[in-house]
Amino acid sequence: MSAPHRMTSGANRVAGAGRLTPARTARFTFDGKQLTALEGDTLASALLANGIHLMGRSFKYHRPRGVLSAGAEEPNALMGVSRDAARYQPNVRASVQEVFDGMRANSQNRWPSLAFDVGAVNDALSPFLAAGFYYKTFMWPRAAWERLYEPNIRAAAGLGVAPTEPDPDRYASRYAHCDVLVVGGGVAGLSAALAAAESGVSVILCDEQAEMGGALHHEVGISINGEDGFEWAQKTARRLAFMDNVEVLTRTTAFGYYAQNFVGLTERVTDHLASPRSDQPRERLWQVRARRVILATGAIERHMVFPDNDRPGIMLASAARTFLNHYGVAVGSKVGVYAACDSAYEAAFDLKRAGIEIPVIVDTRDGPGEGLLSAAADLGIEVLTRHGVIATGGRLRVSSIRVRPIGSSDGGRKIAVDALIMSAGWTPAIHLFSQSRGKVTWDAENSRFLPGAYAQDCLSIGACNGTAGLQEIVEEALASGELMARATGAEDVPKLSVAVESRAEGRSQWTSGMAGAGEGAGADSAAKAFVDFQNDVTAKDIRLAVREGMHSIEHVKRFTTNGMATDQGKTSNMHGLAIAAETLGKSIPEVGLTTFRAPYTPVTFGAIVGHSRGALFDPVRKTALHECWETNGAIFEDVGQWKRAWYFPRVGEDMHQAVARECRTVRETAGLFDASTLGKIEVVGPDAAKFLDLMYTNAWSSLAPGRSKYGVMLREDGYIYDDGVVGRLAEDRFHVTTTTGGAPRVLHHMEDYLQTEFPDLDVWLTSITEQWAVIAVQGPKAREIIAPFVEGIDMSDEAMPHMSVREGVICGVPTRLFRMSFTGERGFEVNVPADYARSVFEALWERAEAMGACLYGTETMHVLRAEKGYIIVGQDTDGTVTPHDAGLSWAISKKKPDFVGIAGLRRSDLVRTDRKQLVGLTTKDPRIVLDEGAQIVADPNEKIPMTMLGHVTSSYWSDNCGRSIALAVVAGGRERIGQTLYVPMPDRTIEVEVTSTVFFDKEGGRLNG
Amino acid sequence: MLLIHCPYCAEERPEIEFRHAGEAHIARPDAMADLSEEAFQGYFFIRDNRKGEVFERWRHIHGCGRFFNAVRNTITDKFLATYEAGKPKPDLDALKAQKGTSA
Amino acid sequence: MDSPVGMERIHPLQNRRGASAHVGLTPAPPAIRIALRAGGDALSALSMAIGLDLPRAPKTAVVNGDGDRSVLWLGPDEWLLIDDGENGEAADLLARLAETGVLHSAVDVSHRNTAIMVTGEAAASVLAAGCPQDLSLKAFPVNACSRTVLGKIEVVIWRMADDMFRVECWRSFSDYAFAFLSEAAKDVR
Amino acid sequence: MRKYSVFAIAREAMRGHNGWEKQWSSPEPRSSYDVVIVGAGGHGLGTAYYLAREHGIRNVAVIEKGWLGGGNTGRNTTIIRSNYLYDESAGLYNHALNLWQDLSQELNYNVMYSARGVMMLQHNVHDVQSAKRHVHSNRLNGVDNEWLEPEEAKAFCPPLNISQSARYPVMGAALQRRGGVARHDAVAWGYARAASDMGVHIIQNCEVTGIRRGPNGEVKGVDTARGFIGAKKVGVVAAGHTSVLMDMAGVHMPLESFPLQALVSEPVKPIFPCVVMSNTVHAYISQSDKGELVIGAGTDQYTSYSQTGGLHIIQHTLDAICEMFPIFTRMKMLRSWGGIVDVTPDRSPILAKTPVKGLYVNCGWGTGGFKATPGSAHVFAHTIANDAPHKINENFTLERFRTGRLIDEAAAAAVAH
Repeated sequence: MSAPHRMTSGANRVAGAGRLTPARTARFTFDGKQLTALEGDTLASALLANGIHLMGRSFKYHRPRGVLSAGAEEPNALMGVSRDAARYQPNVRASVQEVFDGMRANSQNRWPSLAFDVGAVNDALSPFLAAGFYYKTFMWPRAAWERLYEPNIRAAAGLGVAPTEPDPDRYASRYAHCDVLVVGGGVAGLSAALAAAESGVSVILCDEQAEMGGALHHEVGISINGEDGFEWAQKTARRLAFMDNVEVLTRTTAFGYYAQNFVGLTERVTDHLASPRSDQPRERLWQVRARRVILATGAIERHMVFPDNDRPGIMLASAARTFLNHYGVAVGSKVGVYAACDSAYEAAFDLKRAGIEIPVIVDTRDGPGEGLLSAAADLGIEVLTRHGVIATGGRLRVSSIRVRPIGSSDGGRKIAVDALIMSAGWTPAIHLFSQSRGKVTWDAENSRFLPGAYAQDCLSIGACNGTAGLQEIVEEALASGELMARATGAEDVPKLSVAVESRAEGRSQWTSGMAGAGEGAGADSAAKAFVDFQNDVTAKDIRLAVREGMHSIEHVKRFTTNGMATDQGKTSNMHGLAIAAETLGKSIPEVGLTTFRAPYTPVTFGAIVGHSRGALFDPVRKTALHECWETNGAIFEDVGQWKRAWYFPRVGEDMHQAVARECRTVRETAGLFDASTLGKIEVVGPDAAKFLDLMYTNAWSSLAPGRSKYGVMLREDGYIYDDGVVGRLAEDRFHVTTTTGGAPRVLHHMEDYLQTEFPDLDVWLTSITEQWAVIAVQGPKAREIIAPFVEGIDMSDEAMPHMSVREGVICGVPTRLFRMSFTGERGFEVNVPADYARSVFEALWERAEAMGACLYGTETMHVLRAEKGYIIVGQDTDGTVTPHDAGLSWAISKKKPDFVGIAGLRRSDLVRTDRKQLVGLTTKDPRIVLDEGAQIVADPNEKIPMTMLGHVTSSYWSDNCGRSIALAVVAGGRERIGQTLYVPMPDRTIEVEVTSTVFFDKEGGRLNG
Repeated sequence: MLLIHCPYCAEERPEIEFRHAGEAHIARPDAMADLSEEAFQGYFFIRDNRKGEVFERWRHIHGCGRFFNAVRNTITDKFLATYEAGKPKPDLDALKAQKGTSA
Repeated sequence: MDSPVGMERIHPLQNRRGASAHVGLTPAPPAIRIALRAGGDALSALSMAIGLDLPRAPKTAVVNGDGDRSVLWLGPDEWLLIDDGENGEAADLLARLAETGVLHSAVDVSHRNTAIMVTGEAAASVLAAGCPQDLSLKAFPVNACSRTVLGKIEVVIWRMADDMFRVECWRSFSDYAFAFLSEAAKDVR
Repeated sequence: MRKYSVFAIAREAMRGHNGWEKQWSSPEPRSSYDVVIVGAGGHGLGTAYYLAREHGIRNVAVIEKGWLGGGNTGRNTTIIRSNYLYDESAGLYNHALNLWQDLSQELNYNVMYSARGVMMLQHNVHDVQSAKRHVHSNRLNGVDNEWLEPEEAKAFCPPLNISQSARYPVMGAALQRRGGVARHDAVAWGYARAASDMGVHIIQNCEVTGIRRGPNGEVKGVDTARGFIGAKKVGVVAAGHTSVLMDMAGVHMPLESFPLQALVSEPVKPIFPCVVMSNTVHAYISQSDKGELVIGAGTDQYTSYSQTGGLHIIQHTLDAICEMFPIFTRMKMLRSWGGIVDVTPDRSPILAKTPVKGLYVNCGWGTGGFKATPGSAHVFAHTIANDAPHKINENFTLERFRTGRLIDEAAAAAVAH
């Protein structure tokens, strides 16, 4: 940190003004230039202190721009701000960003430099670039749009540059609940929060600025309970922060008001710090559910719309006042004032008192409020009432204004200035109220929209509610705090009183003003009078839109882009609306108000994403055996959220070779496979079989305990929904398995029927997917491998035939042992409690490996089951396949009066004989492995579009068959067995023969072999 | 995120604990096997999709696991009532009147 | 709890520890867990069998006098029984429940779930990073319990003391749960 | 109608743009029309345009509750593609894509159709199988769609994260080069201007409150906020509000209306050259000519007409965007909004006659109607003019929900096994 020297923080600091500490400085750069700020400065105040007004270029015409505001509504002074290369943030509002030591700021949307920008040629071309011009041209020649016009438009558009490095910062997230949420920490918000908090209810108070105080940042001369207003605000904030029932959040913007008082806040935690702690998140998202909300969001000052109103040095009066009274910075030495509202006078008076020359106050009105003219006279300020500013001079900073009486046509009088401050009045910040779906009303007297009918449990208070006068605001705020506290259950609500005195009391600051174009920017004017600064929308653009038939304000907005810049029209919307209304000859409410949508100010994606990045983006589910597979060299595949062992390459093997070896080994000896991810549901109760009869096409009541069966589950519309083996453990207890991906939805589906369609059945469902880890042991030696470890189960073919289930003990731990096979080999599925899985696996594998068995993954499982024609739901079927299509008609019980899907299955389209049916395909050349998803045709010479009969659903090299094999769905497929069909590929056409779906061990002898 | 009163948990809970489950009070026909195509279409596909108060099903899937019914206004998204599955449709006019006075 | 001879019970979060100045994250020891389902008629008999009154009020857990067995209300006909396993195995409990002869479903889910103890003054606010329920003492007092959401997974949260929560989740989600809570624990203000 | 051209702009630039005409007129409604279209979105205005232009039916009114183009036309993320699986869908969307290519010239209105390519990412083995099924089917249907390996995908879209350590690594992508985006407002405005020029009446701020039927059940006209308007034929093209309108004619629809959200970032210089979609992680993104990243979020789970949705839906979407494009966490959401999408049970549209004589319906586009605008409008005009469907839309009937002959693209994509 540099040595404290007053002048280093800028030549335009005003001695004795502002609230920053001169000794505490911070160094930063702007476009490479080293500058010094005071701690607490915003980028804007620091630049102004250093005499820099030129801060940016506009979007379309690249006009030079200075800072307009001292707050979140800033349209002009947008910069790229970085801490380091990876922590670069484009489009930062200089009026909001606090300076920290080491900060680098750069101007945007200019080349080669801010002062000399080639893009400014657009300004000269602006007559050709009127609103919506691009809809009318760039159409010839057709190809030029994509090759020439669009790339150039795109390159010219945009503001800052997107970050190009991954973001090293963290973002945090927090759900919060409170009785009362108060948005805005000005006098109103603080008073309301205090009143609510003192009654003991839980309160969250948030404000977007670094310190509470709201308008007290610029308003001076206010005393609250006998002390300086801003001091009172800080003390009150501290008092609230000490209370256990209150959370006080600064630098926290309420950006979205959602259903049922759900409000999103973003807290900027480190963007103002020179060296954040490593554990600090950059931002924190608060998702607040409040029983009541108090909106104290204040009002936003509007600029005046007049010719060339956009030169650097022209800014809102309240901004100039903030820069002076809070930051101690003079925005000029000779500051003109242009007003349609009384509050500009107070700004002028403050500046004048600080020793800044005020050459003139130009007021469009016949006169300002009571006392202001005499106060101006006392300070020696000339006031021109019923006058307008009709031109400004200066290139990179305003140097003069030209004023003339309203309605006159003379050239007016030129007055030299180095800054111009303006106020057209105040727009209540009803954004959040409107987001809450409240209905706004039109206050014709003051040309403003105010909160009308509420749609949620909230209240607007203070300036955002149109309330004028500090004492009135305070009373309203206290009353609202009390009301909301009572509404949320507080009984003992103390009466608070806050006494306010204002130097400007009695002067109506928040009312009056004008919306729309001013003198010199009327309908006949060709001047550029900016309505939306950032998007370069002028008064005449709005009129042009109306002339072209854009009569809805939404059309005007979209045609001109008014209000669609990064400030979302905070300063421009009312002007745009007023000009459109005037042009249409309608009243403002007849033309309508554009909808306010979240966010109030832009929110980083990071803040919204919060913790859900990297490893926390989506849970990775691993089976209890995962480390065993990892140790043995598995390559994994993603199946839903699960990681499943895909194949186990040995040194030098590629996937193909590994799978071929695994496939051979399983059929020759045996293999171990992790089947843990299959869903499992324990179905318990006297009506369990009856329930399963309804849920599956098969009949379960006749299944004996100890036996199992393959089941097919349909949706009501008759299509296959899931499948799996179901074992009956006891009369009243079934162990149901589902597909891996189907586990959650099958349970949901079953619960749905159980709870709402068949609630009289006595049966309960419990997910046991993760209770049991499943080691499948498949192959001729399967029984030999596991038998020595098993206690209490007779595993002979006679005692335990194919499709049996037994409960017993393996390796000393409980097991549910299934004899079943998805390979066509003798097989077992060993279910063990998951925490024991690794130990059991290690015991089994030690023996199996010695016997020549292998580990195999999902790929080998796929090949082996395809060799047997066993389907995989989701691969060989999709949501359009019936059991008949899939060759599973045998699984549909003919005797049952009802099951889910029985009606859907009988509809006319589902019983067509030419539906796509599952068949086998063999390529004429056995070496060719078909592409899964490849389409099948009868006539390979047909012109495009070709008639496609179906597609290949599964296709593999089968080492066991010594050839490629495939499953496919083919229209009328079963009738076509033996026919030759064709698979047209980009480079060739492959001849295939339609076959049965079973390629290996057609008799099925190996199941018991 | 909506706030939904679960009639079984007797509490309002955040929407992400729940799963919407479509229109309520569509009874599964008794004689499913004999259902005509038209009747099946009506049962399975045709939906009220009303603008205004709808009867709908929710499941407190990440809570108590129960299915229940709700009356919600699809213009405001406000709930007028929630009630246990299997209970009859509440009287809409009475509900609206009751909400009207308490709001 | 004893393991069968030679068989190591390997907890999914074995050896995981996480802590910050304000919060501790510790995997809970292995336990017996029974998913218990029953209608109102069966409750007294089942309560008798397990020596604990099955809570009928939503969001409520009860603990026995020794503190080694507890039952959590999860739904109107659903409870989660957690036993520290010092006095027997899951099978014993299942058998005792079966002996009642009343209509119910009891399923061993001891290995399906695992748990993380979240302790310390910031425990509730760490959970609030991902749990949308109100976890204030007023809304979620000691022995309140609820199935709910934590980040992107389902959990059961049980407040065992002012500053102590037990977070139960399915074993394959426990990596996520632990990582999430560790990340959230960094953000204690 | 005065032709738009660079010369017209130059002329107007010289005289302060005072010579531009209204793009469309706002006439008083007549007492009756040959055809009344309910809903002035792109599909409805386009239908009127093609009725006038291709079928000589110019005594047409398009009646709109709000402002034209203010529904889903003006609220979507403007993605255009036609690489659908089934013959029916591929036929319909490719018909649209062919019309998109010349639409600016045909309408003399720059709709900024930009064939910058739509890339659909695939993240697991199952995805890859499904995508390749599309690629093969599209090829035999004459629809361009090609398979890209991860490195090729990265080359096509440099910000893409193809790290194999990503939670869901990119295993490849299906790319339709002719896919892209267009300027949504311009589509509505261009059709409105061209239709208005041929005599079509566009009547805004006029809510339809009833559909009247004659003694034989045939349609007679519509009751509106501005009185009864007679019509020989009525076409309902009202997206999310279709159920409500069809109810007025006693036709109950297989539709549900859900809120669908989208968002844009602050504008930045060009960084994102194409459209990227991922069904596995649920996200789609492109960059507008203005520089905003345009991001589609999902639908809320419940039906609603509120045009708003929950923050958690947007969170879910941005989670996925930042996973695929980690450089975007510092980008800022500038604006989010919601629309109402009407969804059929098979996620395919209904473009058909109805059981009521003279009443036609065009609905059920779900989240993907914008891309179909010209094709949908073109065949719907044909259906109304001839009281019979065009070959392209003959299967997009209401009857399919009775017979079971669905066009279920979503089901065909299946789910992970």
